Amino acid sequence: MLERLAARAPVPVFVAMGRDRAPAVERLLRNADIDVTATPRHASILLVAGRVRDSDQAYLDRLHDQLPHPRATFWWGDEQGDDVDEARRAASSDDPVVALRVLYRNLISGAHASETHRLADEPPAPWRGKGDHGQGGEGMMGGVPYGRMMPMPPTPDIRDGLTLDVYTTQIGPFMPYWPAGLVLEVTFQGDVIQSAEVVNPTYPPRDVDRVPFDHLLHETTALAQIERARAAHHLVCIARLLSLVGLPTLSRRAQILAARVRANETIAIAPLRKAAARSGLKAALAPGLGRIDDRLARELGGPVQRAAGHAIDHRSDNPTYTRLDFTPVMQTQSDCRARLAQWFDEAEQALALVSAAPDAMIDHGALIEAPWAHRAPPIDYRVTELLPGLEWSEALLVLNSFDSAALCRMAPLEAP
Amino acid sequence: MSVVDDMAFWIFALTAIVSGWRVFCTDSMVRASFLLLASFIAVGLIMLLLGAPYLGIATIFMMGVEMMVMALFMVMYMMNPAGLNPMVMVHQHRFSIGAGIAAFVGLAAVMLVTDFADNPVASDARVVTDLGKELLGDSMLIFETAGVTLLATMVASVILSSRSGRFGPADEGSVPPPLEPGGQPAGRLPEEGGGHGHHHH
Amino acid sequence: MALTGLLTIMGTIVAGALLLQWVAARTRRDRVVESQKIPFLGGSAPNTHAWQRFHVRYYSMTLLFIAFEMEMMFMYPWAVVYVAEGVKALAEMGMFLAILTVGILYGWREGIFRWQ
Amino acid sequence: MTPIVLTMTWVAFLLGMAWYIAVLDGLWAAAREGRQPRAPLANPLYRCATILRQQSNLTEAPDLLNWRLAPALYAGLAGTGVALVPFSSASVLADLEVGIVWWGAVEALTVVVVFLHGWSANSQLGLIGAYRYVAIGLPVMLISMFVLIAAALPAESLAVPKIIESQHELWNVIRQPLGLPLFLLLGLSLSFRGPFNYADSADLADGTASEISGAARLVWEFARLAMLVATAAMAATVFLGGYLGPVLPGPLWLLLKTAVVLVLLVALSHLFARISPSRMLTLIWIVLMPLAFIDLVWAGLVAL
Repeated sequence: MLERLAARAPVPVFVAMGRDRAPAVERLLRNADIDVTATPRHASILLVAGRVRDSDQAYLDRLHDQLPHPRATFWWGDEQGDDVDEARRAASSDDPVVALRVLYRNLISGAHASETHRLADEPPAPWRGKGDHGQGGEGMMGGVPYGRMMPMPPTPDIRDGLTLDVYTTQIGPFMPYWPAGLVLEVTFQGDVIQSAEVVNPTYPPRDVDRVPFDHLLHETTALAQIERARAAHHLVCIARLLSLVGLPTLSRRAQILAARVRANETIAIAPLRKAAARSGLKAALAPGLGRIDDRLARELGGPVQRAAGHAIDHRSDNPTYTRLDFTPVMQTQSDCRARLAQWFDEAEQALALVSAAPDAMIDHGALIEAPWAHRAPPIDYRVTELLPGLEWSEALLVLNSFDSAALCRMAPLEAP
Repeated sequence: MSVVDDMAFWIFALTAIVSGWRVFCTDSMVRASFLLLASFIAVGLIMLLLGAPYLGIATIFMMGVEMMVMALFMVMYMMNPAGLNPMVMVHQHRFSIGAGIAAFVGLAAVMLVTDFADNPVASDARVVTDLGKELLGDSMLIFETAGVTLLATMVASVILSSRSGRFGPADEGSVPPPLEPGGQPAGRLPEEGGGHGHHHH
Repeated sequence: MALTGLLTIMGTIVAGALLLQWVAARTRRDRVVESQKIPFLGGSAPNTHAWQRFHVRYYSMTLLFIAFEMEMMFMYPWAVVYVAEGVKALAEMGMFLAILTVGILYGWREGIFRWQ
Repeated sequence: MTPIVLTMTWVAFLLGMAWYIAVLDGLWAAAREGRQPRAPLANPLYRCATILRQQSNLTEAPDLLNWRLAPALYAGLAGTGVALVPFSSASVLADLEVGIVWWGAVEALTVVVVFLHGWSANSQLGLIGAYRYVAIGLPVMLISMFVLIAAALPAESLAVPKIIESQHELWNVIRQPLGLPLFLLLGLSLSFRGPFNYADSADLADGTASEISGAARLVWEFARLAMLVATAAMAATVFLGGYLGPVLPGPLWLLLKTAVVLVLLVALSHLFARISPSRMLTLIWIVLMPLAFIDLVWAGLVAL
């Protein structure tokens, strides 16, 4: 009875985002048959989307073990899974929803055995039998009670023992709303981040909205295609932020709009923008939150730069665009709010360009502004300088107010 | 009905005493706070049995928030707040055992010896109304004094505890005292904290 | 009696909820292995236990709150006799709200409603 | 016998209404996203079965007793809250002379159990959720105290049945128009939904619930819904006249009014963004608290 009911539920899936798969996974988020969970504790299937660095394998195994039984892993991508049976993998071009449903049903009925743990079944440090009660600790703060040390104040406290502790831990690479692949060592005091260090860099962004821009390098491309890709890219960024502030339905609406833009449908962004404004999105992004200095904005380029008030856009120099009276839109404040407004403005402008010149073509090799923080000399500014002093929810808002290319450049590939 | 009432009384009384005792046996600050809360809830329920519904439930209400805040502060100030390493929560064992027994015997004796007034309140007595009348009648002055006192409490607690303020951080320029007279300042200086203060008071 | 009602429904629901958890634990007997117990941090493992001397950033607010709450407890009996006492009670309310407003404004000015 | 019968009725009411909220949530999401709802009536049951099929999780050295007790106590508190609400003038489970004070106690103890739930897992994300919830849960309580005291003024009593009786001529929602909206915000906070989801929010990977699975999680999610139902029933009673109404029998009126209030609560929880905890704290003290003052003064002037 319970099995039969459970088998018909949306499949609870936790997504471990590897390389290259972000837009495809967003398709899953829109599907009512899939329930993308916020934590592996609520999932039955661990979906590994795309390629995972070798050095991230241990993280992936830990994540796997955190799923409650019955559990299974599903690989979605081309690079892995030669040793994996058919039931647990899908090629990157396939839609895995049906396969996930079948796997889940079999998992529930017992036809597919629940996977056993991958990491060793032993505590992080041996502790049994030590200490007064065999709990592994000594004195007030010493030892490894139950296998782990206790958090300690940052500096030895010789006075009154009232110094508050800090809590240091690595976070990532598969944290929700966290740049895929990024592992930071974060030091908290309470819920405020004191410091952060990059342990593993983010995966380089690689998404479908890049295709027309790559195309443009060697072939004449329709302006409509370029601008649609821009709108879709920005809508996906907006969707992430909407979901983070507790508006999941609006977020899915933005996702659906992005998908429809990519499918060459005509859409209007204004209703979404109005709904977002009415829901108090502005209040959720405090003025000044995530403000970056001018130098960083310039170095990152793209929409981040224009949100800082610099009207620099390669499209201004392109004859196809100048014929359409193109002028770059920009904001002035350079904070989270400004970057969000910039995404909305640019997406709306892109669609306006499409409807103004549906047939315009752009010569190949033309220098056209990409929708993200584009290629530029390496920068020495780190995401780790952005986070200290921020409360956790604010820190995530700041992270998600940048596109993934900008984040990738701020958390460089070579760990510092 | 009266048998049921008696049983309820004994159960609540036992709960109050046992959870009150357990407060001193647990290693976890959070558990200690909420065991104390459990004790107070049992006392509040006894007050309910005694026909003092407002006082009983107000006790539960107030103790709920107060123990919550106490737990926050206990965790902020105590090492090993969850008691992962066992520790002894009581000091001066012999003296406290003696004091505890003496207090218990004394209070029990008072209870047994005193000749309590024997005029039960009618079950339909409007005790809350009477309380309100009292507060706006003879006890008005007390009520008002309490109000102003509580305002003073609010202001004082903010002055003492708040780091931020209109004149900038409260610990700006402060130096921890030395461990010996005339020595160097000991411990952490506030400037080291990356702008996040600690409050010793 | 009211107490019976409260205790009956509290007891029923709590017992039902605990029973459900107990039965579920009895029927699914997979052991929780050590690697499964690691707290979720996006795949990473913590260095230490999470229980710490937690810096509560709003602690001044809680002190103001307690005093405020204490003051509120006088208002319940006041509400019952409000209509009967008329203008006297109204004046009392004015006094009461004035005190609370001063308390809030003071706290606001000192910035205690922000994360410190 | 009556307490038992009434208890069973209320438990059935809570279960039914929890299912109703889950259905409303599904329909709302589908409508906003412009797609067909997925098995709207049965989906909540499927999800319950899924959760129940999962193994119960543990963490390293959790406070296991409190971890298992917190969801149960949370649901129980919702039960005692709803017990104050009369079905009709003759049938009320807990006919407390000081009903609205007990409701305040329910709010206070809710903050305690939610904190315990986040604390017990010994995990950083849950801890942040727990502490954050206390910051918001405590001051919101004051607002509900104000609006309930305002509702008690015309009734000259703290008992919920008396408050209903005082609304024979005019419902409190008209007499004291600020009361209901403020009380609905409290409902969102007690069950941490939408703009008031400070305990189990997305940025914390579901916060205090981030480490639980299996039956404990099912109880926890049910308790959240039950608390929302309790607030809705209380709102329907204190501001919308409860069982009062023409033609239809009293209990049916209560059911209808609760269902309508729940629609409002579900809409509110989807319509507004969550602001950062420190801004919400300021908003509560600086904006919502004065509104509650105005509500009390308004009610006082009307009642004289």
